[in-house]
Amino acid sequence: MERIAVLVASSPTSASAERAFQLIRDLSAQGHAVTLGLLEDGVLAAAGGLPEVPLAACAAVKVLAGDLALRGMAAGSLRPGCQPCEYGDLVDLLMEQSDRTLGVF
Amino acid sequence: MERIAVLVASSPTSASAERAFQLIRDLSAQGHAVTLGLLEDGVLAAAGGLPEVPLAACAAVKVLAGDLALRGMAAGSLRPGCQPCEYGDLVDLLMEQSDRTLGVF
Amino acid sequence: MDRSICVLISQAPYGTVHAAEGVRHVNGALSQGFQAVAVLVDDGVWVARPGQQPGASGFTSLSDALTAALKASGPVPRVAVHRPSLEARGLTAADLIAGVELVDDAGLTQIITETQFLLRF
Amino acid sequence: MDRSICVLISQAPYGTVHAAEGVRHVNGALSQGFQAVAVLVDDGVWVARPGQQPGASGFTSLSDALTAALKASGPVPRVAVHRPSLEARGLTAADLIAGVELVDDAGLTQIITETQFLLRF
Amino acid sequence: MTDESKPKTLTLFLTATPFGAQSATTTLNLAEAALDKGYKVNLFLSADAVYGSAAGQKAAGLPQVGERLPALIAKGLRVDLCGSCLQLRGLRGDMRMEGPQPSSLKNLFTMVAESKAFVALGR
Amino acid sequence: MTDESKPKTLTLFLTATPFGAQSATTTLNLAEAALDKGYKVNLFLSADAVYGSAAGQKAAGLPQVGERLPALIAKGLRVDLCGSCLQLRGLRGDMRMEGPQPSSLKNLFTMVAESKAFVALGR
Repeated sequence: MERIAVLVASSPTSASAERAFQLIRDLSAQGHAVTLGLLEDGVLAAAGGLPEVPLAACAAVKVLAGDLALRGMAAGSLRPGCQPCEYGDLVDLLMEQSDRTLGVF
Repeated sequence: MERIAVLVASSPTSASAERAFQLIRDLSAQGHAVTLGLLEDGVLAAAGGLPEVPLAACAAVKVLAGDLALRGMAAGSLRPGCQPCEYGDLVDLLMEQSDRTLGVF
Repeated sequence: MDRSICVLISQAPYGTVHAAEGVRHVNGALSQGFQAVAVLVDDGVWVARPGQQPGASGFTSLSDALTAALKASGPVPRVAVHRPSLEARGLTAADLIAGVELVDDAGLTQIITETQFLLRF
Repeated sequence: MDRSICVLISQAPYGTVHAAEGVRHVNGALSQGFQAVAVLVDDGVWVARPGQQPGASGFTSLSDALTAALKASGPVPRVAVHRPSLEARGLTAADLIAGVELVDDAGLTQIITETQFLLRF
Repeated sequence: MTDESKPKTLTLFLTATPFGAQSATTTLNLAEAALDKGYKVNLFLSADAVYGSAAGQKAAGLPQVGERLPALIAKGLRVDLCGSCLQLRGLRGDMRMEGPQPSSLKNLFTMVAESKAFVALGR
Repeated sequence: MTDESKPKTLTLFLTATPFGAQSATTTLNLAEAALDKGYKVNLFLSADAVYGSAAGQKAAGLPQVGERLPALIAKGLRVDLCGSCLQLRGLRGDMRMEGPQPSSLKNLFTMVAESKAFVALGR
């Protein structure tokens, strides 16, 4: 079983984000530990938007703080289970904390 | 009541095409005569794809023949009610046969 | 008939430049004597979320740009937000900048058929 | 472990260049000694529809390009089509070029976790 | 085409790059069909579409875009380029083909006001 | 960052234009963060992303892209440009900034093979 990072930059209403969320559910069901990184329009999934982030399938959900603020969302308004992060945290995720990176969706 | 041309170039699975199809239904319900022109990835709606073309809400559906052939679909495989057309037919639609043009979605 | 245009903004701000281009063209149309209606639909509704903070990113705040347009001393746009799109994203009118109006599907088609031209982003 | 890459093609051909770029990079990966799997998912399944006829448009037929890749004398790719995406578009295996395989959700994740890298288009 | 003495105007507004999407090609095909029918046709290239005015394009495996513009301009196509979009992208005059001219929102909306149909393409 | 002597490699693959989407900016931000942490970082600009190498960009109201590249290259960023993508678009050497080099699929897949993580950005 692997530690897998999945990056999503598309709006949660896009086919691309929906595909990524489905992949996360399937990877999680197979026993992988998936960390979701949300950036760009993808951060909308962490504070609203449909479909919602597949929280139950994620070991962690990291949300780029600058991209949240840019879109008028305070880090305090994140769904429970989502953590704000910086670019350096995403780099650590890809380079040190994951066996595999998928994306950007 | 107006004659309205709506052009759709996006895949029928896109938010853009769904929005255009909803607009067509609403405009038709208000008594407008809507002609739908499908081009680029939009032609996929005329031979398959979800959601389907809102045929009942359209006075006519014109589908760019070259864009159908490019995607491996014969003009003969069009859904009943859809007609193949050329660029010149779309120009006639916008310039002579419509009071208003909406698009390209 | 006065010249008029509906600028339809259907994409989320910042992820692509289209929403910013929409706001820019609303202002451009106004400055050229058009009546302008900005319609925010689908992911475009996020443009009217207040408090967008570009920080040092280099982006221009689109909520600030829309607010400035609405408060201008010269001609101002109408800004209509599509209520079904808003609700589908778990948002309400309270989540939007001041000065915008909500429209349903019928209101959307009414704006589109009352203006002369449509500019879609 | 042999070097391997999964090229995920998720957009319809021709409307954007991404599907064509996907096919080009499958061939590029093969020529550089990678095992390559092309996965067609969502609107990407339309890439495997046979008989694409560019005529005088200037486009390259992607069904022909995929078929040529599958019949090459050197290394050939695997081409997997996501069955749920196919069925959602009213298509079946009979609507696809020869030589492709169908995969379900589990098959898709298996390919992704069996290859070293993912290149998404 | 019309019983008025002045031809009707079609204005096309493109925001997409020449080779990233089919919409640039669609735009030129619509423009050509309209010119062939005797209409006045304006093309306004905005945002990333201004790259379509770069000199020296050599399409291979994809439809020609910039290479088609001179013939369309010879047929009467007016091509305007969003001026601020050019500056942003560094597309100086010596990097562009002859014909398309840097323009403005003022020109765009003047064209729109005179048009029978105004169509925006690109994604 | 690692107990091996050689730094791990991050390869970023971008297909979007510099100003049409946020992904170009995201790419540079990820590259900068990774360089600051001591990783080797490759950036391969493909398809419309090669426009990011145009000289003379002047960002206004949007984040800088080309204007940031020299400082990142000075920090160690390797920037490769898809060669056939440049030809298609007419982006000759004298229209581009110094630093990024025309490259090939061979170079791309060599970079990929040596990478700890390979990420594709753009839409």
